[in-house]
Amino acid sequence: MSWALFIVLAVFTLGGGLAVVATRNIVQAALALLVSLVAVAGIYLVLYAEFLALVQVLIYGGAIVIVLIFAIMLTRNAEYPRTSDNRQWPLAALAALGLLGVLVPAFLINAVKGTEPKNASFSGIGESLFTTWAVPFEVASLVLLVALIGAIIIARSGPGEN
Amino acid sequence: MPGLTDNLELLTPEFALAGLAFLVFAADLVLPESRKNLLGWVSIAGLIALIVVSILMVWDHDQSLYNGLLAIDDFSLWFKVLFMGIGVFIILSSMDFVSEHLDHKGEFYGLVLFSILGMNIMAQARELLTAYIALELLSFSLYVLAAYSRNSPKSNEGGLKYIIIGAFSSAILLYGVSMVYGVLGVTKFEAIAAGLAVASEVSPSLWVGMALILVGLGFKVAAVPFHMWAPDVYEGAPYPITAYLSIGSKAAAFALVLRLVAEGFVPVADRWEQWQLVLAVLAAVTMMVGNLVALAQRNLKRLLAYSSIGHSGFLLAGIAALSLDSSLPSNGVMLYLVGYSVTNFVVFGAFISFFNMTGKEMMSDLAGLGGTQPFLAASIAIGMFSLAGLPIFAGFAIKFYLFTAIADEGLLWLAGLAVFASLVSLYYYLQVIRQMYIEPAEGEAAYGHGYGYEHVDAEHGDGEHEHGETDEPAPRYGATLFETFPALGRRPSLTILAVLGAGLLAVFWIGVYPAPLIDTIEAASRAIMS
Amino acid sequence: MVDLVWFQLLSAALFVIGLYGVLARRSAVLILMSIELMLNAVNINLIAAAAHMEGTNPFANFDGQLIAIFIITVAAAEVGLALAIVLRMYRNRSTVNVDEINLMKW
Amino acid sequence: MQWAWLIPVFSFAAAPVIVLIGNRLPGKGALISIPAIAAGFIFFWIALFGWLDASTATEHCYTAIGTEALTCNYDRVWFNAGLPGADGSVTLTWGFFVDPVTIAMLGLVTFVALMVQIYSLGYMHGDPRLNWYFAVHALFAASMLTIILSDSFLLLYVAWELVGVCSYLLIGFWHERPAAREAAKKAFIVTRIGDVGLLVGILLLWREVGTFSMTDAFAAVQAGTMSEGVTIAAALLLFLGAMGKSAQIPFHVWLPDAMEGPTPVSALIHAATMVVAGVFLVARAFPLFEAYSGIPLTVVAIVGLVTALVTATIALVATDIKRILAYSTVSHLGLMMLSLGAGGYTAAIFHLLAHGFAKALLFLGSGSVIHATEKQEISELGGLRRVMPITTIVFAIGAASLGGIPILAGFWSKDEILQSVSHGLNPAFIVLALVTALLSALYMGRAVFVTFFGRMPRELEHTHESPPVMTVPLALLAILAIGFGLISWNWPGAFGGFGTFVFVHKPHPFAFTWWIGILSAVMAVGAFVLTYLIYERGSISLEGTRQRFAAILKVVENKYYFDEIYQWVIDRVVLAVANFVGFFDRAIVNDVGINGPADMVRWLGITLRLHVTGHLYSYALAMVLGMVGLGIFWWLVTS
Amino acid sequence: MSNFDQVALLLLVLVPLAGAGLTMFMPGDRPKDSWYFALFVSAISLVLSVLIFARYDHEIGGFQFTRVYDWLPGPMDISLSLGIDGIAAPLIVLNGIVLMGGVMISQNITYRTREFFVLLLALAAGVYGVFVVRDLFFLFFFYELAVLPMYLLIGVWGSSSKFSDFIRTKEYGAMKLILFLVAGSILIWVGILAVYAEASGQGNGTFNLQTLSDMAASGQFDSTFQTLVFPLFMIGFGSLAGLWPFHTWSPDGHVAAPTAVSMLHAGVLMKLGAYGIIRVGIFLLPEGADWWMPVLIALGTVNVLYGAMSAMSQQDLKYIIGYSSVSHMGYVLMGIATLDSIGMGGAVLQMFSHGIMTALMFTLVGAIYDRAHVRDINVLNGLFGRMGVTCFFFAIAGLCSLGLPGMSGFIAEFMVFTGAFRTYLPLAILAVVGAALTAVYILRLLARTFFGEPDVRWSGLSDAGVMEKSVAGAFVLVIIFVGVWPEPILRVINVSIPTIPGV
Repeated sequence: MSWALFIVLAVFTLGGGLAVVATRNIVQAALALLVSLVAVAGIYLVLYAEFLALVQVLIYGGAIVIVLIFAIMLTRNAEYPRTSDNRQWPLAALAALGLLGVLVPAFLINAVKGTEPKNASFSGIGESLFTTWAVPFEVASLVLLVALIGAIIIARSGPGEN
Repeated sequence: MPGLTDNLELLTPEFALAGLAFLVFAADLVLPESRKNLLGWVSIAGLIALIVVSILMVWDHDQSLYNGLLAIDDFSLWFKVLFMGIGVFIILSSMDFVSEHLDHKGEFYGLVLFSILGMNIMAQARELLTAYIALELLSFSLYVLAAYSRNSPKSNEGGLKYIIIGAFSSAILLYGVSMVYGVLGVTKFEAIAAGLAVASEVSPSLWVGMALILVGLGFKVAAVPFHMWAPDVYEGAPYPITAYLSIGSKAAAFALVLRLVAEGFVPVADRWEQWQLVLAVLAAVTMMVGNLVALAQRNLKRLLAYSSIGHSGFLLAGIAALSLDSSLPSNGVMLYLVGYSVTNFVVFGAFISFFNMTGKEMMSDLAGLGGTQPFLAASIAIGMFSLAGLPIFAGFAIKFYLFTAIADEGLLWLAGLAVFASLVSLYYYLQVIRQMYIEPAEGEAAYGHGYGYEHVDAEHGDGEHEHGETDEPAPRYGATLFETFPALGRRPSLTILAVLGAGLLAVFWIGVYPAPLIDTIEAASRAIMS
Repeated sequence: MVDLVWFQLLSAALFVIGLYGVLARRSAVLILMSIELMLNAVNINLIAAAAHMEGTNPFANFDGQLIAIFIITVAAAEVGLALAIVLRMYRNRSTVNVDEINLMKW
Repeated sequence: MQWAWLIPVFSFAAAPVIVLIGNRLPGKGALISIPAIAAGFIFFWIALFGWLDASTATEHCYTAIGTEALTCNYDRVWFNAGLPGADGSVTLTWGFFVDPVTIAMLGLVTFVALMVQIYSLGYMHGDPRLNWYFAVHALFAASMLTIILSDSFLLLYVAWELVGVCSYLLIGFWHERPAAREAAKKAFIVTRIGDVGLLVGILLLWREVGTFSMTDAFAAVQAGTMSEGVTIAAALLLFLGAMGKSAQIPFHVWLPDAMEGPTPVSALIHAATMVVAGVFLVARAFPLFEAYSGIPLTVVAIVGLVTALVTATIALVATDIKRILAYSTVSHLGLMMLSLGAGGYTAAIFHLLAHGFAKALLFLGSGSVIHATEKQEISELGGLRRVMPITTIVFAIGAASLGGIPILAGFWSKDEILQSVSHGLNPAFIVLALVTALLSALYMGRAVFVTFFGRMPRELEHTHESPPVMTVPLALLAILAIGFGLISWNWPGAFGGFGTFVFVHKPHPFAFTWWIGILSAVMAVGAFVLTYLIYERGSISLEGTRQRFAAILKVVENKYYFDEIYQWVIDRVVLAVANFVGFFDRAIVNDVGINGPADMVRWLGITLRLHVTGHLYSYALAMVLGMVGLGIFWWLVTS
Repeated sequence: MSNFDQVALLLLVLVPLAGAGLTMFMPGDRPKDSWYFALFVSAISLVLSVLIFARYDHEIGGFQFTRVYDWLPGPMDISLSLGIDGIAAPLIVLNGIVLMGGVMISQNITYRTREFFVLLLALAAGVYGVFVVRDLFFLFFFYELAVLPMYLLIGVWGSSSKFSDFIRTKEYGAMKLILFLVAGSILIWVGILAVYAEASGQGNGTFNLQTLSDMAASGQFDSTFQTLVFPLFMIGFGSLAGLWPFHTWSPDGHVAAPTAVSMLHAGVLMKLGAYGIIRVGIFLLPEGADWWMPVLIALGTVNVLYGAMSAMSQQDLKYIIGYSSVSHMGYVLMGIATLDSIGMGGAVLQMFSHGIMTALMFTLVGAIYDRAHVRDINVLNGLFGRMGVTCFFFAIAGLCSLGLPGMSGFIAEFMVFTGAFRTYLPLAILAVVGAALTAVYILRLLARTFFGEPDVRWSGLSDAGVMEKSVAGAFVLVIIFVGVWPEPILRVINVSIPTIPGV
């Protein structure tokens, strides 16, 4: 059962991804991204990481993709919705395949086999988030703050701009 | 079960720093445009106070909080002091610039403070994710600051390139982390070391993962071939931020690398033996490319960018030489960071002041500065000599120490290459000095009438006798520049003078008698080379 | 049951796809999307590993998921900031095509 | 006698004083240099008598190894090369001999120098750089005396170089004249070539012996501790130096040009004293030359003979009075060498002295002529006997003495040489030697008759005799030129003849070989008569002979093209090489070897910088490539 | 040990250094003041150096005035350890004399006078430092310190020249000089690092020359290591000593440099190289030295002949002297390479003698150039009539350089020959020939430039000023004194020669 599920999700994930990097229409690309992200959330579920799946859908599917689409709207100009790849895309493909050629064997050799996925309790996550991982948590909040301030400073139209 | 509040007092400096930043942001809202410099002074005062506080509080501690996510030890203390000191200098040297060239003055200082907080935590982090988040805090501030002068296309471009390549590299770094985690199940440095020690038949994804982590950090320290963003971002960023990039973020990244390698890799002696080579090669390529390409630069910011790439190469060589049985390499790296930073304070301080006066940043614009601004010119010259590694300046002492450490570790070839690279660097540093003091050759036209051969009579073409006749003090270029920019007549502002004065003192002090400094460094590196 | 390695391969593939996008696309926005793909690959990897972790270390299990949470957070922030810069870029240069953005080179 | 070292010291002291304050003194320094050399002359007598009543019993005195002559030797430390006492270190000394040769030479040098300096008062009168002139004169005298006295090869070399410089300075005294300038340079460089040989020889000896002392060297030769090869090599190298100084072929070219210097200088340096230093050196190092069946001696003899013959022929056709004398000097130096080569040690020294006086006389005489007429070309001179009687007489005496007219000093000395040649070498030598003698009589006669007899050109009508300050020295020298030969005789009871004073191995009394004596006397007289008939009476015309031997004459008149050959070598070889090296240094070593790599590095930088394209995605691409590479690398090293 | 001896060497280094520092605060608008001050400083340092030389006890020998100041303890073990032996003693006097002369004749520097003397004094301090320290780090430190100011000294106060077929700008000269010397010092640096690594491999890493040379003496450095590392020092220091083919920086540097700088450059700086070969190369790597000496002496001979030949082909006074320096440094290298007690002594004496002689020559060339503004020997002529004293002194310098007895040059070269004759006969003979070649170009120079009927163009020339005269006079006195009675210097040198390993 989970094999089938896994394959379906994987197909959607990768298909979405490929669409993002292949399509010539940027809006479609955004939608493809959404598909792929949701599929990834599914993968999390297969791995019993329900909380993560939730976060994934909310933040990615909710926030990020929306922001991206807004950005697309705001920066719409002559070439949109049609976009294209740059001059070096064949090289890029080669490099990407090369990396794949390194990663795949790296994962395959002495791979760990036959382990059951175990699920992690919400409470456990929450607890360690506020004990062991307190510092990263606090810092992450600062990161968000900085991003916020920065975004305002940079994007806000200053004096003398329409 | 360690709680959120255990030993919380040990983090006082960090909380205080965050508080300081918030204070600045808050005060920014109420202060009028004209008084924003006050914020700068506030942050400086706060930083100095924090330096004192943290020295008093956590001197000679050796603890590790939150299951070893954070280290409160002399190493982190040493770097924290260094970072906050850097912060003081950066803010000092940027005050004029900010009030003249930037809007959103208040946030500027706040962001700088946040970035310093990020650096502090990077120096303390003993776990990959913590390190990563701290790194992102630093990076985000820098992304914003790099794009800070909003209406300059260059600044935008720099910012864009920086953030996209930055995000890309952090994705790579994280993938590396995930691969390591996938094999070892841990992300703490010591735990990694322990895991490596026992791991025999493991998936090679572990090695690849480490390589990817190295890539992520290599981007941060601008190691070749992950360096290409540096020149553009340096050139695009506002001048003080350029300085900050080449001093602060580099130092922070190396603090992280030092701890990671020293606690995570070095203890596994037999593995480390093998990996040294990788780092050594990376270092060799970096120092050569950085210095060679710098030869061809005409824009001062780009020049310094490439030169800082070259220096990263030297530092990486020091990293590659780390070993259990001697603390020389880690001392060398830290000493080098200090010497490099103070030298750059001087150089950038002078350049920023020059920019404030003329708004120019090409090497050729410096021509004749020796006549119009003797002190600035002298500072730049000293800085250049120091960067080139010539004696009685910091550059010589630190290079000698670091290279000795490298050679002592058996990497003589790398040390030799480093020495050669610093010869190459000498050429372009001298080009700057030449621009300021020596009038560029005018070619044929400049040659006067002679007999057997013609003898050059360009103005002060010949120190022997010409000057008796031409009593025009400043070289011609200086003169024209002088007419165009009357600001050149003014004395550099007090803040700049403070930076230069302190920097020069430090440069000479480290160059002549670094022993006390090295004692503190010794203590710091003992903390990580346990 | 699906072995860890398959998830890892999946993540590798996704990572490489995103990476290709970064290298090959012209629009800065698309490049950001591709980076998001890469980050997702990271997360898949982490969570899969966390789920399949042998119980050597009591916290090992969750760490992966926690890390993933942080990554998602930071990714969100990153996109926001990056898009701000892109917008500023567009306002000044009225383009977001990275191959027209080379004022500074060499 | 232990004060003999003062003889040079007087003049050494005089030189700097004259340079510094000479100009402010009445005599422009002459008042210092002349007394100095005079004091030297006095001390010469002291040394002589001191030596006469010395014996092997007296301290510092012993019978010299090699020459078997009574020698007194004093020295003190100069400096230590290497830590004293440590092995391989050398202690260098100032030291001097007093032995017959030294004494004889001392006499010659001090006396002639004295005469010449007095004469210079008149000749150089009113020259702006007079103090410089006298200073260098003093320095020269001092150095020359040091050569004579020195007991170590090193000290000899030191003085040897100093006289060379003095000669350089004095030849170039009138440096405004390009000719003088070039002559000075030529003299110095040509002699310098010889000096290289000398120095190498000296160091070679040192390498064998371990000290620079001549005595030790001779002792080593005698004891046979020095290998044959080294001995011969050293001797020949020393002889190279001697050839340079004594202007033996092929180094003779500098001496005639040296006549560009003031005439008194020619008299003192290039006739009487310095040029004989070579002969003196060979005599001094005689034990070296004669060791191992004296192969070097043969070389000496041949070189001497060739020189004598060749230059005599040139002298016969030369037209400048001073050059005639110069060539004759060279030819006589050749004779001295010849006699040394023949083992005629005594004869050589004896002729050296006789020739010294006579030639000094002749030069000073010619100087008096030049001073009066300011002409040197004998074709422009003539009939001077009417206006300059004294000069005429003394010049004639000198010429006769040198030409070998009996009773005069030159006759006896030349006779001794011929004897030793006939004893020591095979017949060919004696024949050629006689020819040389004949030739010298011929050119001397020519010089005398053309210059002082015959009809006088009109512009010379109102020339006057030179002042006494010039003529008195001439007279004194003339007396010696006449009477000096007498000391070669055996004066029963008083003096055993020169041969018992200066000798090698064993003293030998005065001897006279009748056939040689008569033959040479006849030849000399005949030669003078012949020249009288040609140039005074004109009763014999040379045109026929000129026509017949035109080709040969041309060669001879061009001095056998020696100068041309040298010029060619210098221009085409030395300078060419030098210029090539200069070019090589700038073009190859510097521009290619040094600038090349530097430019390459810069070029590398300029090309490498192109990899930063400014395009974001290519930065990313580079990162990926680096990432892949690093991943593989890391994976591979981890095994 | 009196108190003076305790601090003598420290003072010797600090006086010029502090002088340089203080000169910075001289009023920039009153050049003369800076000059007076520099004069004062250099006078003090001269007195100090002479005092130290006089107080050096040649009966005892060895290192004297020793003093150690800790600088960096621990694994690095760097200490500022001072002390001079008989080899260094004459050289500090040389530096004192040349510096004094250089400052005296620099009174006509009016452009940025203050900075000029700051750099000049810094340079001198570096040179003193190299001679008096006994620690590799500080030796290198001062070595670089001595090289560094040359760039600005030449670049700012130098002069460019255009010759018939090529151009030498001062920028080129300066840049080439410094890059060259620093390139040389790279090799030295690597060598130093190698030695340190080797020593710390033996369990005591240190930069102390004494310790290291003791280790070398006790054979703790294996011979292959020595053989591999010695060339680094030989070429590195050699290139500063003008070792062929690494010599071209020197003549070009001279042509570009102002007079005082040329004096220090040829007079003192080039000696650092030779000194370094002895002090570092031979003391630390005796076996390597032994292995490489044939090469060094061959190169030295090439220096002698090649330098003389190129000097013969030059037209520019400074080029001629520059190449003659190359040629004369050849004798120094030969003397060192003989590893012979006399030859080595000769080498050291030649350093001293050549230093004075070449400084004298540059003084006079400077005097001529200041007045005629030309240095081409085909253009200058008959100067004797106009500048009698100058030419007289120049003639003496020339005679000294062609090895005329009675002058310092003769004694030194003679000792070198002696040493070489004992060890490398054929090369020694070539060297003697080289001495003869010297005569050729020197006499050519004298004849072309000074003798002959003066051109009307030179009628206006005045003779050297009182400063130049007195400097030149002093130099001449030294030359002749040493030539006539070398013992006072030689006995100091001799006492330390046997301590050189291999001699």
